[in-house]
Amino acid sequence: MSAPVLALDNIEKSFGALRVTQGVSLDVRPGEVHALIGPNGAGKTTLVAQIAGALRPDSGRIRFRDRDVTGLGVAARARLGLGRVFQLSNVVGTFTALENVAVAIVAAGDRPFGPWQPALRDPALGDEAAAALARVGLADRAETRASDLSHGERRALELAMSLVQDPKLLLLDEPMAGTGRAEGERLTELLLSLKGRVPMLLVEHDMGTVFRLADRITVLIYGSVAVTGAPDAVRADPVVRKAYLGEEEAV
Amino acid sequence: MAQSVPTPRRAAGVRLALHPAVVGVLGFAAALAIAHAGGSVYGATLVARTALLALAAVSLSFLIGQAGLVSFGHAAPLGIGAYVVLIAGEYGVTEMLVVLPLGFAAAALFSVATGAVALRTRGVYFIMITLAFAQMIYYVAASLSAFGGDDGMAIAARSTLFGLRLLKSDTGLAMLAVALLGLALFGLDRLIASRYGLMLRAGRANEAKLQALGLDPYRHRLIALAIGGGLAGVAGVLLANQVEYVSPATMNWHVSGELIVMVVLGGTGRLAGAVLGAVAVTLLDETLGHFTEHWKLGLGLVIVAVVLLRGADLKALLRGGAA
Amino acid sequence: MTTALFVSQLLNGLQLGVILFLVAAGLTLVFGVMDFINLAHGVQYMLGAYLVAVLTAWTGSFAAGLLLGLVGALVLGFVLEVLVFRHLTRRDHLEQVLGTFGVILIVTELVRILFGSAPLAFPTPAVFAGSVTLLPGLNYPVWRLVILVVGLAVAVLLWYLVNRTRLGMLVRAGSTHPETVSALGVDIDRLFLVVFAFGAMLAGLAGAMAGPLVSVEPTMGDRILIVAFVVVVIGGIGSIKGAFVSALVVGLVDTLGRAFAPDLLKVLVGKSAAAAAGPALSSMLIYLLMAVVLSVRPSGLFGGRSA
Amino acid sequence: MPPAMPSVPNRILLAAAVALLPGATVLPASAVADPLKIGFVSTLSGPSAPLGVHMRDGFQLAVKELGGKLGGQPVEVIVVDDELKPDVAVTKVRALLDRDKVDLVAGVVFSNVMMAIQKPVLESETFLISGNAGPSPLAGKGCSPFFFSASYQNDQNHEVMGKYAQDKGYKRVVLMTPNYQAGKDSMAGFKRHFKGEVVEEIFTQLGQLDFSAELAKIAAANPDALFTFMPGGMGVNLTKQFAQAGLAGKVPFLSAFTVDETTLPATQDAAVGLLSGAEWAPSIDTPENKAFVAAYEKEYGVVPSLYAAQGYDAAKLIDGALRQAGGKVSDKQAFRKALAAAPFKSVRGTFAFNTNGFPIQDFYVVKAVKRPDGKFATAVETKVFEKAKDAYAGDCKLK
Repeated sequence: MSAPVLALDNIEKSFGALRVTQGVSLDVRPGEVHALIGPNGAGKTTLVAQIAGALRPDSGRIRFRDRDVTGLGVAARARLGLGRVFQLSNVVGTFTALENVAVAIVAAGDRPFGPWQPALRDPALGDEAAAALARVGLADRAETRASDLSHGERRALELAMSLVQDPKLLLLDEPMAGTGRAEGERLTELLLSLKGRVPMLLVEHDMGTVFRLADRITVLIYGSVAVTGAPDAVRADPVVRKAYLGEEEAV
Repeated sequence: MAQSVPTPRRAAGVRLALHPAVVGVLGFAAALAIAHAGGSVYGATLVARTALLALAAVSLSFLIGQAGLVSFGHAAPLGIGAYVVLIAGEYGVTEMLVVLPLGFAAAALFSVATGAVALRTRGVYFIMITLAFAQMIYYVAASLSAFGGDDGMAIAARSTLFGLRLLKSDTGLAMLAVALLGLALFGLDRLIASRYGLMLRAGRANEAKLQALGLDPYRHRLIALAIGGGLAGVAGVLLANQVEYVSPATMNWHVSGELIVMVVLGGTGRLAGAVLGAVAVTLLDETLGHFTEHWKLGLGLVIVAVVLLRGADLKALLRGGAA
Repeated sequence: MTTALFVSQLLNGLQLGVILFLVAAGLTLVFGVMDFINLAHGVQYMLGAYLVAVLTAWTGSFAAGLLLGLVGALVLGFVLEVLVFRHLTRRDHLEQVLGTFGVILIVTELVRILFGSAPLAFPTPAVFAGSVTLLPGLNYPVWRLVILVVGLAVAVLLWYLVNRTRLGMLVRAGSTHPETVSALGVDIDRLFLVVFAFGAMLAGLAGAMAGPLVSVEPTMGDRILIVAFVVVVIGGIGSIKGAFVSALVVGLVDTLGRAFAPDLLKVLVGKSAAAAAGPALSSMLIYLLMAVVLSVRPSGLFGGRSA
Repeated sequence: MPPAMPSVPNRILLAAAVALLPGATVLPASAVADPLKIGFVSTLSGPSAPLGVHMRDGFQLAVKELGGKLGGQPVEVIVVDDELKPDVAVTKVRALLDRDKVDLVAGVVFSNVMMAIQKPVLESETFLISGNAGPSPLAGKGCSPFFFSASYQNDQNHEVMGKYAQDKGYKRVVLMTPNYQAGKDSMAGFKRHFKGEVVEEIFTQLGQLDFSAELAKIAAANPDALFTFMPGGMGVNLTKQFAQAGLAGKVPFLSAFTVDETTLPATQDAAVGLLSGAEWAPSIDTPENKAFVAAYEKEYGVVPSLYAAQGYDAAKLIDGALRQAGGKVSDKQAFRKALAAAPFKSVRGTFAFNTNGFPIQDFYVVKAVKRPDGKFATAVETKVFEKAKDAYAGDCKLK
């Protein structure tokens, strides 16, 4: 088996006396979907921030594509191929869907200072952006302002923005949050279509989606890893059942 | 602004004719022509002054509205441009074709040097650190006793253009100012729509996302500061020529504040808004100032009214009225 | 002799610092709680000085004038908040800057129409006139000591209010987690009204304290406003502690800079160069300080949130 | 052309005169009936506004007393606020010259504004009558036949205090001025006649609020006297803090443009006894001055300052010159000759023009006093210079 795309090694992070991340180690292998679950307050958001580069761990190392990226910032990690879909949809609201995708293409290294001409009138850029929108089913929404898109559409747009960057890993932070049933279903289909091509680290509350998509699941409780394993093994794990799934079912 | 590909394109001619740069230039040119026909020298003075203030406001609007960099120190590059005219003049350099690029370069250099530090901060902190740098250069200028110190100094003569004294009359100066304003509007508009502009605007609207997409807009912003500061320097070169006097008062924070007022009054979304703001403020000064010593009361009332009305949800008001 | 000079300069710096603190405290609270930039805060400082000056002359007693003046400043704070500021709180920072700039123009001009441009008389209250001997060779004006005491008392009071009361807890929470405060079911508009009016009163108190020292005229708030912003930003927006520390630092740096920088320069670079550069340097010292602080700590000394 | 008689309705006479001129028909008819226009430039906003208000009020008082006419001519005074910003002033003055077509420009409190506007005004060969500012270039090399000062040359009031300190036998003096050109000129002016030791030259920030650091330094230096130049609000700040620091009565306070009737209403008792150099004071005992002071107090409710007196004199000077020149300024040679003769009774008493257009006049040390009616004013302490000329007239090539 080839080396993992992403590997966390013994990550520690504290805010004052509160240890929010305690010795977390996990990895994402090429082609797999690795889900990260855990009850509220388990420290998922903090961990995602550390993986993305927005927060720096107190100790431990993060390797991405065989490079130690522990000291790199968000932009540098993104340039290495870490694509991110935010928990709260994060697109440029005042831009059209097409412009958003164009931003992603240019940011990924398509001559960010570009020639002296309107960016979107450059067919090379415009056509690529339009194609990316078509791939996520937003072809007819290209001219709509992102703030006017529905929740699910914005997620799809965000995904399109990640995909044009040819990501080596997708960091999906609760993609299903706030989407309706039909939209969620469409999004899951979309992710399933990507499965095997792009490795993903999926942080998600919706257990249905997690068990449909994930190859492996890591359960985070109180900032540390309770268990990592295949979906069936995790489902059967008594610790998880008690601490997490039980609670989830109760809700 | 950036119109996207699949929209049906308007005929290039129509688009060009409706371009704010063209409209602006034509508007100023018409004003100038009317003033000229009416034999009003002061009309030309007013057009020159309004156009150069509009240029300064447009350069600030580019920073605020497009790059998201609210500079409270824009009087500094403006004043630097003015001082370039004075200092170059003292060394015998009075050719506009030399002074103008020099003014641009000096102001851009200042903006980049201070911007490199200022860009470490965000929001209100950025506003205040730009003010701090502007205050410092203000005190530096006030201590240049060879150039009039706090009082400032008259420039030896207005700049020449192509070695000719084309700018001696305010009409000539006004034409140059209007032409430069048009060029700036046109050039900045192109820039905003370019890939660079796209990144700049994305960084203003959502920096976190841009970072996550792999682009740190620091360099883009630094370049924006150079361009915005440089254009303010050009406006300063024109200002020194219009007034024929250069003093540190140009760099006072009041001037920075007035430029912000022009930009915000006209709306930050479009560069042309800054032109409207500059025209509005100059005209208010011109008309109210003639009626009453307390004209600033009127200006204040207009400003507060504009801000409050713009904030009111007009649709809701109309609905409420209909119900 | 030199010690006396140094001690008196220290006191001068601290006294300037507490005046700045009184102005900056309201500014930073309003900034912090509502994310609201109020350029018109300097106007409230000016109004405080005018109210107390006029009411002191009218009642013939400084104590009565001060009390009534502070109530007046509070009321004016309420009025301005209801008329203008409350409509600006959820707006873009730039709209706030523009709107409050308009308020400066209006209020300044109204004061000029009512009282004229000429400075108003604001004599030192007779009880506090003159100076006392603190050390051999060190006579110090009583009024400046009064300012020092009042400023420190207000600082203690504010510390208590912010750290030990429910209102203070809300203010603190509001400055870092505004959504939490609304979630607690607190009427954030009313909280803002209270904080705003209180800040206006503190600015008014600062104006009244400064009145016997400076020229009481319509534009007196302009200059203090910029310095107060410097204080707020160095201290970190929303932090009372930051405002206090940075006000004292700015007061000391400004005063000691003016007192000793020219002499220090003379030693370092020679007399003629010092004569040229000294005054310019001491004028820009606080701005230099701000630039250095912000380049090292982009959110000020005690700033948690970059606004 | 017949000289305009004050008793004859001028408009008709002027209309007749103009109609007789060749080419007069091309003039718009309205220009004939237009009153004489005077652009009055003053600082009316910001912390220095009180100076400008006094100067303007003095000028307008004179116009009012003369029935809205100067030299028998109906006048329109267009007052503009220069905001103490040279670029604003230039633009507004261009408007006065080009749009309003003023016949004369008068006023100007501050020298930087004067230096900025003198160029467009004088280049258009329009007469400029200073109501206050008297920068040295205009008195010396840059003098102009179209410039006249109804005030003083900037250095002179400082020279007065230098001479006074010298006469008093002061040995050690501290000088303190704001850090700008006028401040440096002030020190130079003081030192022109003072030969003792200058212990320290303190430069403060322009618009400084707090003088505690400087006052502590002065107290420590313990000089024979302090000389200072703190115009406007700075003067109020300094005077109040000087008294509080307990220095009043210990260190003689010699000043220029610091203690005057624009600041005394604010400083009141704190200023009493402080000295200042001036060419005028309300106490000068001439009939013209008594009438002026009384009328000014009646009209505006405050004691006039030297700025008010200069404004008043400027109007009287224009009035007198217009009378001599036949009610018009268009014959520039004649009007210049009339102005140079200073055909008016100054509230200062003696007043004549030097070749450079600056006055030859007496200078006094004045002292702030509380008058019996409770108002504060300055009063002549001693005369220092008699019929003094400024130091730059020699550089002026005008005859």
